[in-house]
Amino acid sequence: MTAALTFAAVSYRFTGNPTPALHRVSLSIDPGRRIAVLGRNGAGKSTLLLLAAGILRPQEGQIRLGDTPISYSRSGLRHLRRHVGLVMQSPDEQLFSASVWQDISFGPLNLGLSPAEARRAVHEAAALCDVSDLLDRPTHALSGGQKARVALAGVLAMRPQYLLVDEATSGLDRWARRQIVQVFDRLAAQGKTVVLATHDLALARRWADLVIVLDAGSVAAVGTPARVFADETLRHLIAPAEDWHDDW
Amino acid sequence: MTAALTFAAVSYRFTGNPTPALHRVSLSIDPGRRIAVLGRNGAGKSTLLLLAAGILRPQEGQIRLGDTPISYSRSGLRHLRRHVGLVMQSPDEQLFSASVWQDISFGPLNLGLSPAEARRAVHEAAALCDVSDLLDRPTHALSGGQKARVALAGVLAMRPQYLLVDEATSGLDRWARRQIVQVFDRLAAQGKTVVLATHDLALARRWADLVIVLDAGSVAAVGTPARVFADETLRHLIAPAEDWHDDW
Amino acid sequence: MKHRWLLISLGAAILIVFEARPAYAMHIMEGFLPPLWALFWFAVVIPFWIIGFRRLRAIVNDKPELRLLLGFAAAFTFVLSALKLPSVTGSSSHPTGTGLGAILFGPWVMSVLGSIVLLFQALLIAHGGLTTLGANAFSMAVVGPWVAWLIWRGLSGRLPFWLTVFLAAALANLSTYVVTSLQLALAHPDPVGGIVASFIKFGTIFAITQIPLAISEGILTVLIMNALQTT
Amino acid sequence: MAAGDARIGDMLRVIDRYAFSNRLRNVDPAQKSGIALATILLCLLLDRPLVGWIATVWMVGIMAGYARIPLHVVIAVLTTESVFLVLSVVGIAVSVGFEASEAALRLGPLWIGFHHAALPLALQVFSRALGCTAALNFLVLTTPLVDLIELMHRLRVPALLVEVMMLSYRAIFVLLDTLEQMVTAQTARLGYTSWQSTLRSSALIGSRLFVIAYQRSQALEQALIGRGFDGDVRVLPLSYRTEQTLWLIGILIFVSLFLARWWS
Repeated sequence: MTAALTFAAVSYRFTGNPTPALHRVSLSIDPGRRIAVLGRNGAGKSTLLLLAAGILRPQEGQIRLGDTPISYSRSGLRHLRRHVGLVMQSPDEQLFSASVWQDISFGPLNLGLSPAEARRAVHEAAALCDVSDLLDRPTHALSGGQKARVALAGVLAMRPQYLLVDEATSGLDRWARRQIVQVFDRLAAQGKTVVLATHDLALARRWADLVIVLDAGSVAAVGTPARVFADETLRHLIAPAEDWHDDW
Repeated sequence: MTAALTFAAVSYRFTGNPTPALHRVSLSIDPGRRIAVLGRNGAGKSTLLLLAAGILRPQEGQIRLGDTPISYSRSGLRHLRRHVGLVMQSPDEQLFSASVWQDISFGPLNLGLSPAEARRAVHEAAALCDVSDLLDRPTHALSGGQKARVALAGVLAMRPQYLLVDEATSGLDRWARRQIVQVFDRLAAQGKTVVLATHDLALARRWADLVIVLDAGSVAAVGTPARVFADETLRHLIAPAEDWHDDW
Repeated sequence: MKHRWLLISLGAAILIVFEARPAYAMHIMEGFLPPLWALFWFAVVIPFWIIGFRRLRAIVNDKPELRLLLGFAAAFTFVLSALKLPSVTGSSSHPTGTGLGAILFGPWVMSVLGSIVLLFQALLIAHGGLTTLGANAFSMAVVGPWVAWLIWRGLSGRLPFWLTVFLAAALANLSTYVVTSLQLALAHPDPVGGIVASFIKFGTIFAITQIPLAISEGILTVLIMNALQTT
Repeated sequence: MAAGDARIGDMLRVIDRYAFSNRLRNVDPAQKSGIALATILLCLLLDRPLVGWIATVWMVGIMAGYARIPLHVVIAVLTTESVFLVLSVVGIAVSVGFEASEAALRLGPLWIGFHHAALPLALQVFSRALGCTAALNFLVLTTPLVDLIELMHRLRVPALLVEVMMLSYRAIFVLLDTLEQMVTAQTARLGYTSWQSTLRSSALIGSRLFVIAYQRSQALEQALIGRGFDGDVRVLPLSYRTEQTLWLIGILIFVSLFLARWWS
């Protein structure tokens, strides 16, 4: 069973910035949800994900996995990373190995899996992300959509319960976007929690079952897409008024 | 007066690729239009723009500006660049100077303008792209949307009649996207031609007055957005069927 | 006896701080060299800069667009020093990149690019200095790269690829630190033992952490070159 | 700003931010480098502890009081450097020899200890270097590198060098962003958890970054060709103002340094 990932009054300010990126954020990410995090650039979406993944450490407040606060010791982080996986924005900056196989196996090997187990984890993740036929290709020869799916597989090979994804679909064409969404659907069907920080409002509206709206480092709303998109005040935090007729 | 930019049976194949990126493409880009180029990744959108901007040279066929074929001599290209400007996908791959002011001044000086004229061109382009207040800011401290507008200003400072833009809005939030679209609107109001290669179907549908659909290196259709988006065969070339209900 | 304890605790303190020292331990700081020595090292390094610059200009005259690549090569060398380099002792530091740079770009180009990087380190993060630029450039942009290049050229084909790369990078790192120690010893001879004692002194202060780091940088460079070969 | 983590990026960005936003940002870089270099040279040539200390006080004063850089930033940068400086100076203070000095410790055949002549020397080098470093900090914290590159252009540094520097200053930030993204991605996948995995993680980034640097330079070339690039990088000069008060302060600094030399 999986435990919830809870933020209790978490604040974070980047060095040299006068204003905090996140300010006293409290929320609970429950297992098995499809969550979209919305808000304009600088609202704190990426910071939220980096904190949840234990990459940044809250300067105030606490983040808990289940009932236990995250421990930032080496073994504590190791424990956290088995549960929470993070995929970042630009796939080009996440694929650091020469071949797809090598890249996906990076995480499992660091987990200390035996070569046989790591091999199984790689194949499983590759199948999940539709990249099984790319395993012996060099990473630089992939298309944008393929790179995005390989980056996803690299994180999924560690079998996290929570998958946090920053801007999964930006810069992709509609088909590549579709394939990524299919991977998220498969994960949701397995009971995993997927958290997407995104500008893709159509995705948030039709795919998510819970929307978190951030505004200037604070949580402005948590609710179903239907409720959030119907609320005029919240719509101001999601898109400029001129775009509203776009009906995402 | 501006002349049309005409492709006559133009083909281009990248070295090492078995299939041509563009195959016998004929079309005419008339002055004063708002054009969106659609099609999945690999359909040939970027190649079309690179050819139109004289960066690639057709292996077959001919590209004409008005009645005269593009000359690929130094002076011929200089002439072309006064008329056709190209903005590429990632601003980080276009901005070469840490000073916004210096970066925008590069194009006008290459055209052979005097320092005083170049100075005027920089201020004019900066005003057009809403970056006048960023001129003495360092490039690396800008947000994604600001970088995109500076990259646009760097090309517009050369005062082209045709502006070709590859994926202008990808990776930007809704507000940054809005600001870019406003720049395009201003250009259109000045009678300039804007050609956008894009995956942003809402933009193509509501902003463009002409849509060009590419498919595997060939022109599948040229028509008004209303006609193209209503045609079921063409819709297959624009987005996967599952996305059609998204009503971009 | 009191003194003895004082010295032992002082020694321990030095070790602890040096284990956690910044990346640029081998940079001589601004103001640390007397004017004559600062001038002397500029005089030593200027011929290398002139020849290196002429080579560079010849390359660029041939292909003008290569200046973009050179800009990125210098930036790559700068950014390389932000990589983590674990030391055998458990702490971590950063690689110098002189060996890798010499293998990738050649020693003449590195004498210019490496000096630009040193100038940038002084002007962007106040590491090193302007009057000490000559001395720092001699150890890090000339001696280190040349040692790496000579080993790389001299032993290629005679030793296994990995061993050649390892020796080139590790010895480039070590030779840089030997030269830095020498530069410090010449500028500040020991009042009792003179230059030799001073050299031993500066040498041992650095050696304790530098040898493990040189080994680490050697291994890192082998891994990078292996990865580059498969790309 | 301890060692270990990739703090180089943080330090670079903090210093760069103040360089672009302090009150002397638009002052001619020639004026600021003139004062910084003259102070460095005077510290070196006059070579007295008091000169170094006075220079330090002046520089901290004009950084915080005149350029309006927060005092804690000025002090933090200088403190990091002085810790490092103390360590280098220990090398001068401690002497090694085959004979015992006043306070010495035996290590095999060698004696390690303090010599009475070494301590004042160490103090002298420390204060001299501190004054010089503070003057360098003044230049670095008040003047962005774009301005210094522009100054080099005015001083007739070969165009090729100026262009390569201009391009690489920009490229440093592009590559550093990429590097930090990669480090984060690797950390999220349990990189850097042991000696081996740290080496492996760094090596993967090192090689990938080299390829990316090459690709980026090619992409940039294509974009610049579209803007008329033919080999030369032409840009408009930046404009600056001259600050009369700064000249006055400069004169006061030099006079006080000379006076300090005669007093001590």
